[in-house]
Amino acid sequence: MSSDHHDSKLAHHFDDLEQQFDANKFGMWVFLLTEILFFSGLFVAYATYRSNHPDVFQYASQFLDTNLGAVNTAVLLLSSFTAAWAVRAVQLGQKNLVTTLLGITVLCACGFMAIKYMEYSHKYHEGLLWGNAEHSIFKENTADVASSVREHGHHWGDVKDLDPEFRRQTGIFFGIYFCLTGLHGIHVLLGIILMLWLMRRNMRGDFSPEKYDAVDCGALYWHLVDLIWIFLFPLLYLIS
Amino acid sequence: MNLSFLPYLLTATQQERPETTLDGFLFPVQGSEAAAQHDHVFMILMYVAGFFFLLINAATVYFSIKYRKSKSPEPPKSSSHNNTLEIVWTIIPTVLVAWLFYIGMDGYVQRRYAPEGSYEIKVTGQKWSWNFTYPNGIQHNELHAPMGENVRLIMDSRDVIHSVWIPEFRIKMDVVPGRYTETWFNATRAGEYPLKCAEYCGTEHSSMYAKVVIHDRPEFDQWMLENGNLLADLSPVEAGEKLFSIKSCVACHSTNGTPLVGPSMKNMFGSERKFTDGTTAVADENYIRESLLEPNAKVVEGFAPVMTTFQGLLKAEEMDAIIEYLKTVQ
Amino acid sequence: MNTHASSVNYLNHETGFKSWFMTLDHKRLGLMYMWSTFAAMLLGGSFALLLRFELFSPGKDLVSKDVYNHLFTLHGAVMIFLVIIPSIPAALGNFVLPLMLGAKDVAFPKINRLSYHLYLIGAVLLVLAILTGGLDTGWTFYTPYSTSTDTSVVIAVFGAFVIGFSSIFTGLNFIATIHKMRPPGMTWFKMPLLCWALYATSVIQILATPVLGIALLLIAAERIMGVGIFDPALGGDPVLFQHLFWFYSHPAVYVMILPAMGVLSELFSTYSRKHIFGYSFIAYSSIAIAIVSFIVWGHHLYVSGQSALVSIIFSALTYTVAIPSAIKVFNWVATMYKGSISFTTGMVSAMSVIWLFGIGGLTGLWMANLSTDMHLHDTYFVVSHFHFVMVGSALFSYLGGVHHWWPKMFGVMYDEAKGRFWTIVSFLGFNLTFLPQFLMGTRGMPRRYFDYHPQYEYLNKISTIGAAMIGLAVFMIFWNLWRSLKTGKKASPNPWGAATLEWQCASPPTPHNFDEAPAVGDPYDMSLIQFKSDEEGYLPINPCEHDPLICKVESTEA
Amino acid sequence: MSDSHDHSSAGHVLSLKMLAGTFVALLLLTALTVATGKMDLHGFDLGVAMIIATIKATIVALIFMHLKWDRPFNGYIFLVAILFVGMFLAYVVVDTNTYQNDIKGWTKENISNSTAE
Repeated sequence: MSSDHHDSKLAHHFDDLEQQFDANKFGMWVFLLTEILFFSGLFVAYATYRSNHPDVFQYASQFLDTNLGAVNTAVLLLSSFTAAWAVRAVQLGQKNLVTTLLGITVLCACGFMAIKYMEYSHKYHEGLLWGNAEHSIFKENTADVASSVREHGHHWGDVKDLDPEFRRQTGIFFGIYFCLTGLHGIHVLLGIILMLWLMRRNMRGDFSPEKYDAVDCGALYWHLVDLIWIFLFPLLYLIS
Repeated sequence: MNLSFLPYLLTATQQERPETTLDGFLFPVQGSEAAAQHDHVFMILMYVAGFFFLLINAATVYFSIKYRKSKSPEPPKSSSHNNTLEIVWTIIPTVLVAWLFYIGMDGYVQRRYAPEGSYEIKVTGQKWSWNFTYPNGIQHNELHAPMGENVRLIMDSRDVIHSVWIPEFRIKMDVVPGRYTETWFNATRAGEYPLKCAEYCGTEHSSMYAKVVIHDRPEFDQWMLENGNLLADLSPVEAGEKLFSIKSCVACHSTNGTPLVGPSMKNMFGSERKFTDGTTAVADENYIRESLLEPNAKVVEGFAPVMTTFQGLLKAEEMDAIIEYLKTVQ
Repeated sequence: MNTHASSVNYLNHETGFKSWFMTLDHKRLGLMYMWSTFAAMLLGGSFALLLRFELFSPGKDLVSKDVYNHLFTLHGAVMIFLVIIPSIPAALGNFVLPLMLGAKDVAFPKINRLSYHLYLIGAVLLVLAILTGGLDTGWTFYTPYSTSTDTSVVIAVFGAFVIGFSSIFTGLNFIATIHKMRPPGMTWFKMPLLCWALYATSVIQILATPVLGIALLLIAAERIMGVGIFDPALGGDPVLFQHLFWFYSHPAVYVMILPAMGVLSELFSTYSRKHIFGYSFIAYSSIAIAIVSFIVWGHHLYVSGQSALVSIIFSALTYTVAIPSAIKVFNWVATMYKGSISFTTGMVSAMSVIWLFGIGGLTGLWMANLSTDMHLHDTYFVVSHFHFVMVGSALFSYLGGVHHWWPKMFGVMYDEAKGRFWTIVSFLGFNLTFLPQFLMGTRGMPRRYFDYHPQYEYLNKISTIGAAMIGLAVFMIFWNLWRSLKTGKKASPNPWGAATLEWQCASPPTPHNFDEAPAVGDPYDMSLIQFKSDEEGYLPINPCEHDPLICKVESTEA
Repeated sequence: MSDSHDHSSAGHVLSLKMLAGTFVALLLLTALTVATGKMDLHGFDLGVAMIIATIKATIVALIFMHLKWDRPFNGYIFLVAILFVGMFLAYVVVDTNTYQNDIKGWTKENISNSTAE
């Protein structure tokens, strides 16, 4: 990169800051598009199984905790709010406020993951897993279900008399549930890293009201993670 | 070509593999009604594509000679666009492809689903053999069908995706585990044809074939009668030998000591078998039964766990007959 | 802008491994991509030769059945993921695109470097998969075979996943570059057609590749955890995987062919010394192909259990792709009309592609047709069809493009006679290899067969001899290029007389490409560029001398 | 240099009131979707849930993600993504629904029976 350039905020191949800001933001939107398409494969899988087995999805959804899902939605919305506020703050040059707001976003994200962890571990102990998992209570053949879950799992009684095909499809529901929320969870983890990086750069004084593309783009990513959850929540937790 | 040293040929000789017979330059003989339809569409495409191919390449060659640099050093002024021309060569292909799509679809609609009242044969694919179940419950590894009748194949797979292709009939359909797929034909010629697996399915993909035999109706009924009652008509050893062949065991297990995909059956009964997990056992009736039902529970040392179960494909008496036969392979 | 400016250029201004490996310069990254694709091409090509020698006669000649299955899988995976997809977009595109736009670099140089590093990581993972058990699923990874075989599928899948992201980032970069980095005065319709083609390609890369990513991740999830979405034993649906896979992989075919079409537009115009015919139709047809490519994937599933209704819809849509493709070909041929054609290696490659794409494209009519596909699906007919498109058209255009821009990349001229000769040999060898395969297909030989009946033997023998010819010719083409680096004559800034902007900078370019902003005009108006001498190449002429009328008009306006 | 002469969103600052209002609206919509999710809406459950989710998503995209004040092209990119996902979804769902009988027929004969024995 050219060190002799007069303005260190401007990369050598751009003409001015506006072109640079525009290009960065444009690139971010294109990246968000690829993220949406990335999730689309799982949404397609969800849609095909749900449209072919609506009864299974309705049945399986009752094993998910709607309250925890709703709390997580609220937590994620709060983090989105603080992320959007952080953009406003950086535009106004309120450096310390930016750090605080990004910090709250990270805390919310960690809270989201903590609740997610509670949900996952509960499912694991109850054997609410895809059909091939060792602990699953949705194995096609009831005789294959591990004795520990048969004896201690709370939901075993509800599912043990289901039709074998229904059991298999319930297992598929949980496969899709774990893939969708798992992939989303990975994005939340990446978001936490991103926000921490932005905090560090902010404290170092990298951002100013003239140049804050990184915060803006980081917030865009975070909003997309929120957007996907906005759809995941009713699709998985709210099937009545 | 002398290839007798190759193990694959041992399978081939044991099962006399029929091969496509050509009719002219392009195609196998037309063995079904669908074949004539396919060839008709194929040739229309050939004329259309051939015309455009020659047109484009003739123009390219002609221009490259006429306007080569030594002949045409300074390009004469010429137009770089012509909307009329562009519209013409947009519309002509559009009309043509619409027509080509239509004739293709027309044939497809007829060939995709069997007419009502077809003779139904159930096809099961598994690594790497075919099994055909006839309406009266007879199972065989050859596809026998009456000529001039609609025959519907209802197919599924026991492991991975396979594909039924009978080149003479110009039909192909994937055989997918966990569901039924179907195809059908109406054979117009008696004779023997190959059925090939067209979807890649592993090591023996290229030897996964079956013999298709088309008879006239009386001959077909006769064949049914002869093969319908193996266990009743033959001694257990003879019936076992026949079953060993028609259940495609021979595709993977020789009876002369040569190891194929699986170990040879020669001197197998009563011998001590060493398994991949280090254990050993003496091959008795129960061992053979287990190997048929749960083939990968004990895998003989030096072989891969690739055999698929015969659960549901063999009746208890049939298994007994095969065991009786294997006792004699010494 | 003169020849002695080339004393300091992007090749020699910094030296050492790190100056290349960690470079942010699009030209250096383009070159590294090019060398990588050449290396991968030799690897994938040797797999192909092994396959062809194995098929020289029926039965076992060289390798066992299992090794054969590994070889065709790896041939496909290496050639597609490591050679063709990055060939024109990443290698030529990186080098040429910013130059064509008169820009100093792509929009995001760091992402560009990341993209190359991801490509390398993916390549390493693929090699690792070969070393740790190989891969025998076919490059298509069809379930449930890919989830049940005991080869190194997980590592290979991660390799392809990482390479997919490399491809996404390249596409993202090019789209942003074309949108935001065009110089003042260059409107969309004053862009060279290669830029249009790369734009359309990038659109496909960013929209389709993520879906491959998720499909591959789900395969890994099936294998590691047994999730079962595609596993019929658990109630899953293997055809769903095919939908996900082909939603990417059919558009990916156009990632291979679209940029090749862009290169061809440049070649035909430059070497005919004539304005490209029907500029806007070629430009729009690129975009049309990109969009339509997304709604035709189902033609890979005609016989896989897809419903008849959906098959019919897909067949109709597939046929529409023929229209923009035909428009392009007609316009290229029309460009030659009344031109002044020189038979450089680039032009010979381009003319070969008219023949090869003619065959590859037109045989697509059989594959799109519901009636004929039922017989031809998964046979050697298909094998031959897609080799004509992906190798005959895409790779021949790539090599033509490499010859075309070689003087710009390295500032040297390659040996024209040798380049032309070996290109013709590879063209003949290609036809010898793949024409017989159409016959094998119609006569009844399925693809991915280790063994075949002796009746197909003579066709297979011709095919193998042709393959050996291609192997030799490609090797000699590389050798000729390599040799020119040491012995080639010095190249002028504009040896071919092209009017696109990259020929206005030095050969090889300086690190920042242009010392002064290049003059933007019609990229195909060659009337004001005339041949001066071998040393100086083509130079712009004073428009007043050329046509006094223009000057009169201008002076009165002033 | 750039696509049009519209202004980029650089420098557009959202008022805190608007951000907070958006946040509250999103929370209310979440409460609404939970409430309707617990009701029986006779087959319209999915539709209602999706409409509420789409409203929420639109609010996030327009306000939090600045699309309302941004260059329109960035919004088009977003719409293109939705369009392609929709197309992908439509084709696959139509196809799998159409061939579902082949799967259900097989399952009926092979799964429900064999384990019922």
